[in-house]
Amino acid sequence: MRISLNGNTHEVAAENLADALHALDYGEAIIATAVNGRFVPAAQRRECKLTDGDEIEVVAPMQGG
Amino acid sequence: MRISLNGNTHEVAAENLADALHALDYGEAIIATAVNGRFVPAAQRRECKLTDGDEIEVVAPMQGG
Amino acid sequence: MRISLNGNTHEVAAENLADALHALDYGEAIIATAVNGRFVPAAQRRECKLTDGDEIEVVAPMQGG
Amino acid sequence: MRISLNGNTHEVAAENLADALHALDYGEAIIATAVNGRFVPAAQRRECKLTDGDEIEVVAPMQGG
Amino acid sequence: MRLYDIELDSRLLLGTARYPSPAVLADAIRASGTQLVTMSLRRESGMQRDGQAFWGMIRDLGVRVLPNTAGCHTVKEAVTTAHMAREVFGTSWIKLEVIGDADTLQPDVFGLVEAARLLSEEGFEVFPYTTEDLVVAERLLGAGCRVLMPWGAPIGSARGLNNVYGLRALRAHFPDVPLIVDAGIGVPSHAAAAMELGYEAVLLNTAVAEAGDPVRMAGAFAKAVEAGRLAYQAQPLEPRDMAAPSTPVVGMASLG
Amino acid sequence: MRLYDIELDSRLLLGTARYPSPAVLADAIRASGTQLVTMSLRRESGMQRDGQAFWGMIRDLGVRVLPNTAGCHTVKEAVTTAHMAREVFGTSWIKLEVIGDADTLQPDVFGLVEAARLLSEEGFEVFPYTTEDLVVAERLLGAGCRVLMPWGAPIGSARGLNNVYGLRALRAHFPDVPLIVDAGIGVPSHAAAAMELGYEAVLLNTAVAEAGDPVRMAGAFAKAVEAGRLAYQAQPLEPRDMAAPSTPVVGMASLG
Amino acid sequence: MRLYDIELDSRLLLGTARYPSPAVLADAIRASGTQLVTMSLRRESGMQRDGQAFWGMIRDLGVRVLPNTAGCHTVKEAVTTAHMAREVFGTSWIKLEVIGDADTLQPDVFGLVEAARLLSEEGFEVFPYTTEDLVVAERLLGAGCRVLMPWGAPIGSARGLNNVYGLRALRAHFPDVPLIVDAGIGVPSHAAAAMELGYEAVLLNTAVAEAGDPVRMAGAFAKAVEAGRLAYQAQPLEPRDMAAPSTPVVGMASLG
Amino acid sequence: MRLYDIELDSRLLLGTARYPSPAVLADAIRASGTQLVTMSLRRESGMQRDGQAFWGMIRDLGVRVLPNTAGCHTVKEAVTTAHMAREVFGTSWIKLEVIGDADTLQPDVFGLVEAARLLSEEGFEVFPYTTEDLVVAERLLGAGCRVLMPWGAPIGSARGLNNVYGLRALRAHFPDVPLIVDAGIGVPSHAAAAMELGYEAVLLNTAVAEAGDPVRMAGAFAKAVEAGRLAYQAQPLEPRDMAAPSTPVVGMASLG
Repeated sequence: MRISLNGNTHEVAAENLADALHALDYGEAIIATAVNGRFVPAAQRRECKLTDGDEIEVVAPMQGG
Repeated sequence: MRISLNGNTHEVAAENLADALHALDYGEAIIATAVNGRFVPAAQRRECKLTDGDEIEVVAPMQGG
Repeated sequence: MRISLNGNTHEVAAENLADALHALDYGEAIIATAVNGRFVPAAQRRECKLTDGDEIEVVAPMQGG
Repeated sequence: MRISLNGNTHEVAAENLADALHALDYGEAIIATAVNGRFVPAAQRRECKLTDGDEIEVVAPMQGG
Repeated sequence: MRLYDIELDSRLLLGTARYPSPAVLADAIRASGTQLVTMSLRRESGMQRDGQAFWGMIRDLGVRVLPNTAGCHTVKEAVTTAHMAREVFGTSWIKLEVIGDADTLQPDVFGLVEAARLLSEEGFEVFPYTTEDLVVAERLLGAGCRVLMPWGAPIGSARGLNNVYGLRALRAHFPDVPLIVDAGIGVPSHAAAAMELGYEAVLLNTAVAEAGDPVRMAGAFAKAVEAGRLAYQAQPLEPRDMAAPSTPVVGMASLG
Repeated sequence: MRLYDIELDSRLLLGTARYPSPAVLADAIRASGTQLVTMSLRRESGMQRDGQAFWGMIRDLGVRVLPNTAGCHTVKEAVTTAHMAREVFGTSWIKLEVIGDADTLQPDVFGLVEAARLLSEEGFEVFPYTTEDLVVAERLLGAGCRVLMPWGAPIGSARGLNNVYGLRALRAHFPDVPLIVDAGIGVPSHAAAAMELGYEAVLLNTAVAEAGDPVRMAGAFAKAVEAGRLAYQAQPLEPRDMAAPSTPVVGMASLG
Repeated sequence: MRLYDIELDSRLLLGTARYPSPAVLADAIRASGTQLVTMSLRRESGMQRDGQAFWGMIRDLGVRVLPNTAGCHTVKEAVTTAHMAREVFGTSWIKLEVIGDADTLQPDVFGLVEAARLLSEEGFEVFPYTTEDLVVAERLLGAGCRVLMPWGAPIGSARGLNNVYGLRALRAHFPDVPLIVDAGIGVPSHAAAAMELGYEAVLLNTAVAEAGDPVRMAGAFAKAVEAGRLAYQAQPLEPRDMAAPSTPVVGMASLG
Repeated sequence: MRLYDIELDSRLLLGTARYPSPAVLADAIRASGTQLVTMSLRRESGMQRDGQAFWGMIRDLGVRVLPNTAGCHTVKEAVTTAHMAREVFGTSWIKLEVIGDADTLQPDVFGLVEAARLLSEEGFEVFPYTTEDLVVAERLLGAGCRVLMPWGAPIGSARGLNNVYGLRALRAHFPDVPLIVDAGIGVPSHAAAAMELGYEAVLLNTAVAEAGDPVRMAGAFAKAVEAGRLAYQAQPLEPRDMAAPSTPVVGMASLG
């Protein structure tokens, strides 16, 4: 299955968001996620099934004004 | 029937707006009218039936910035 | 002899500035003096002879901006 | 005799300012003159004897703010 | 200057309120050279008919009229007033005011955009009294406006241009939209400054009407608006920090 | 406007330097309506005679000339230049500049007062280019000057009025002395603002000469100066903090 | 100062972007004495994890965090970003930016009010980045905001307070709402001036981060904000046109 | 900061007049952290001896004193007063005021330069209260002054810096001379702005003494002066016309 993560295309075997994040090395990182422009809380990442072409955003704290 | 015209109460016999304006001395004056907050075009004044308690506004050109 | 001190007229017996200041209660006060618009240093007050009509100014530290 | 006129050195035979100006082509031009930093009115140019090394300034109306 | 397909020569728009007398108003209008004056609608008594006389006087002056919705605080009031104005004045032009605050008489930009949309859809040609806010301006254009009238300062305050930076940004952002500074102008130098920013016109009232000599002041503003426009066209110097001699340095006599 | 017993209609004084061409200068002078232009004296070559041609052109325009002492840094230079100017231009009027700093081209007020006294004693009618300093102004009047020309900003800077407070104080202090803002004006709104302060006239050069279109800009300044003068006479409104409706509140229809 | 029931001693809010290095940022935060810093959310790579390190550093400084929605141009983007921020930062505070124009980075006041309402309803405590518009402010309060953050000037412009009049009117209109000037501050005197107007706090970033010496500049702003606050409390003199001697006139010696 | 070979830590100089009470003055001096206060000489009565008590109080505060010649309108008055001050206060420092106009209390720059020369020759260390005039400054330095104190605005007016351009030019022209803004400061942001221009110090009186709470205001000014100095050292951003995002644009999530 091909998904987009932060604008880059990845081929992943994972069926849900939690597994995909694991596969893509996020481990225990402090991040927030959205799929196709909708926020997915951490507690719901496992239930969040992925389908081909999904666009995932993974963000973390950064400099800001 | 009691109506209010420009904030003053009047007792009028007229059944429509056109007659009421005539009764209240507007004659051929260049004015615009509203009844109960809705604009009544000149051409519709005769069809505009009045009922007790109606609030009529009659305005004319005046100083403005 | 009549002198003026800070704009007020005084009748003094003193013949020099030092004696006049003493007579007018300045004692050991920290002051500076001028006679007829000219500065008279403290050390010269005794030599400074007074004549009738002299105008003495006696000043001290005060509020200033 | 060598004189300076407006900063340039000239060899002139003229003995007074009027003759020098004539020799240097000023003809009837509307000008004002100074010699060694002093104004020489037109009426006095002939009386104004030149000596070697004199510095002459010749000016005319020009753009100004 | 072209406003909604009407060509006007004069870039000074004048309000008709607060003059010492109708005669002074008429003279001030003439002295200003304006071709467009603002008017309002107010209650008319069948007996007194003040408005009839006033309207007759203005019509005789031969100027075009821009009716306003002054004093309206809601979309409904403003829209109803606009309809009444269209009938009475015989024009689809409307100076749209939706006032949001009684102290500053500033526009309610939310109500303004909504009323502008409603009126544009009904065929009005809307002159919105707005702020210098770029995003509001964008919405007004989207709502159908083809002229914008940002304030210089609160109505009647005579403070001039409170936010020159904002007005300049608005001009830069909408190079092709006619922009008119409306309200807050106090003296001719304010009007000239607005025109030097590249604004198409200036609308004012109190600065003329309440001057000691309104007629003379009308003439003063007429000249100032022309001066500012000409200067804009003539490409002024940029200010600089250092001095530069106007008189040439070369050729200076040595008189030291 | 009366300057040293000469009545002038135009309140705009114009410099003659830095124009793209003599023809543009001539057109700008005409467009400005000025009756008084400034000129300098510079070295003339017997062969080239640039000054002769230029002087002929200016004379043909029929304007009065105010010669300057631009570039002079000492009393001696300025006084000698004034004498030369009186002879060449046939006028006892002199715009007296004694420059004290090369960066800002600001007046040397010490040299200025001294030169003004010397020249006044010799019958000159001195127009001193000065600062807004009240005490200097007093000394210049004591030295015989009957006109004062404080700067708005450094020459050629186009910054306008750097110290409005100081210029206003000067006007208040000398209600009967003709005051002319000289130097620093960039755009017509600056000139109008100076006139609104009650100044008698404005003298400028670079703002016209180096505009993209000098002739148009000359016309712009002419109008701005008139506008500012009329406004001063017409007694403008004082600025206020609160808004005040121009359109009357009374008689507003109830449409809510 | 109380913001959404949290008491803060420092009235200086600081952004965390554009510093030469994390170490300089940390020192600047300490020097500023701030208790509240702004941060953003940006894409994180599973490999590089820049954000993890940065977040760890900020947490170690012991300051409260105000996440922003910088760069969001739509309500949807801003609301989604706010949700992500709440989870990551563990706070319901959100600095709400809905940008309406790319040149001035000014708020889209329409989107702002809508997003503020949605977020307030979901329990967020919203700090809206807004303009000085009173009517917009009223709507934001109606939408649930209990703090307002009007701009001083465009973000990063260092221009200070573009519209002092508007900011003063906002303060007068909402005497009980915490008001924070956010954006456009360039130097400490700007910050002090904002505080002298009675604003509760100042939020800045670029003026510190891009100064030649950010740590020193952070200390400078800390003092300026305190100075302005103290001055507001201490009731300053009103400016006046005339001078008044400070040193007493009475008792002056007669030495003439 | 080094003034005539004396090193001072505090860059705030404070006047001692117009306070509600001596106790408030003493507290304000302490709160300000000043190390240098101005005082005058006034007529002393042998009976009342007001000056003795006041002088004792000031001495107990351990601050250095800068006597002034306030109120003097002639060179003679100023010089005589300086001599009396040197004897009484035991210092050769003198704040030299030669007032030229009763309305603005502005310096008489002619008398000032003359008095400065006389006093410098007699060994005084002169702090001249002057204008922002560059040429006058040059003369004062030539007369022996090694510190200059230009006004910000008329004494007691609380207007701040009337001519920022002029003050900036003075700083640029004399990079190595200690410059102190004296007079006209109203609020701490004015003082910070003066320091941001690179001035060494600020001298004020009325803004503290006549504030509602002078002691708090003294503390406010202390911080503002430090803030402005630090900012000057830290090299602030230049203002710019366009906005620049503080939060990075790169890495923004795509949530549209």
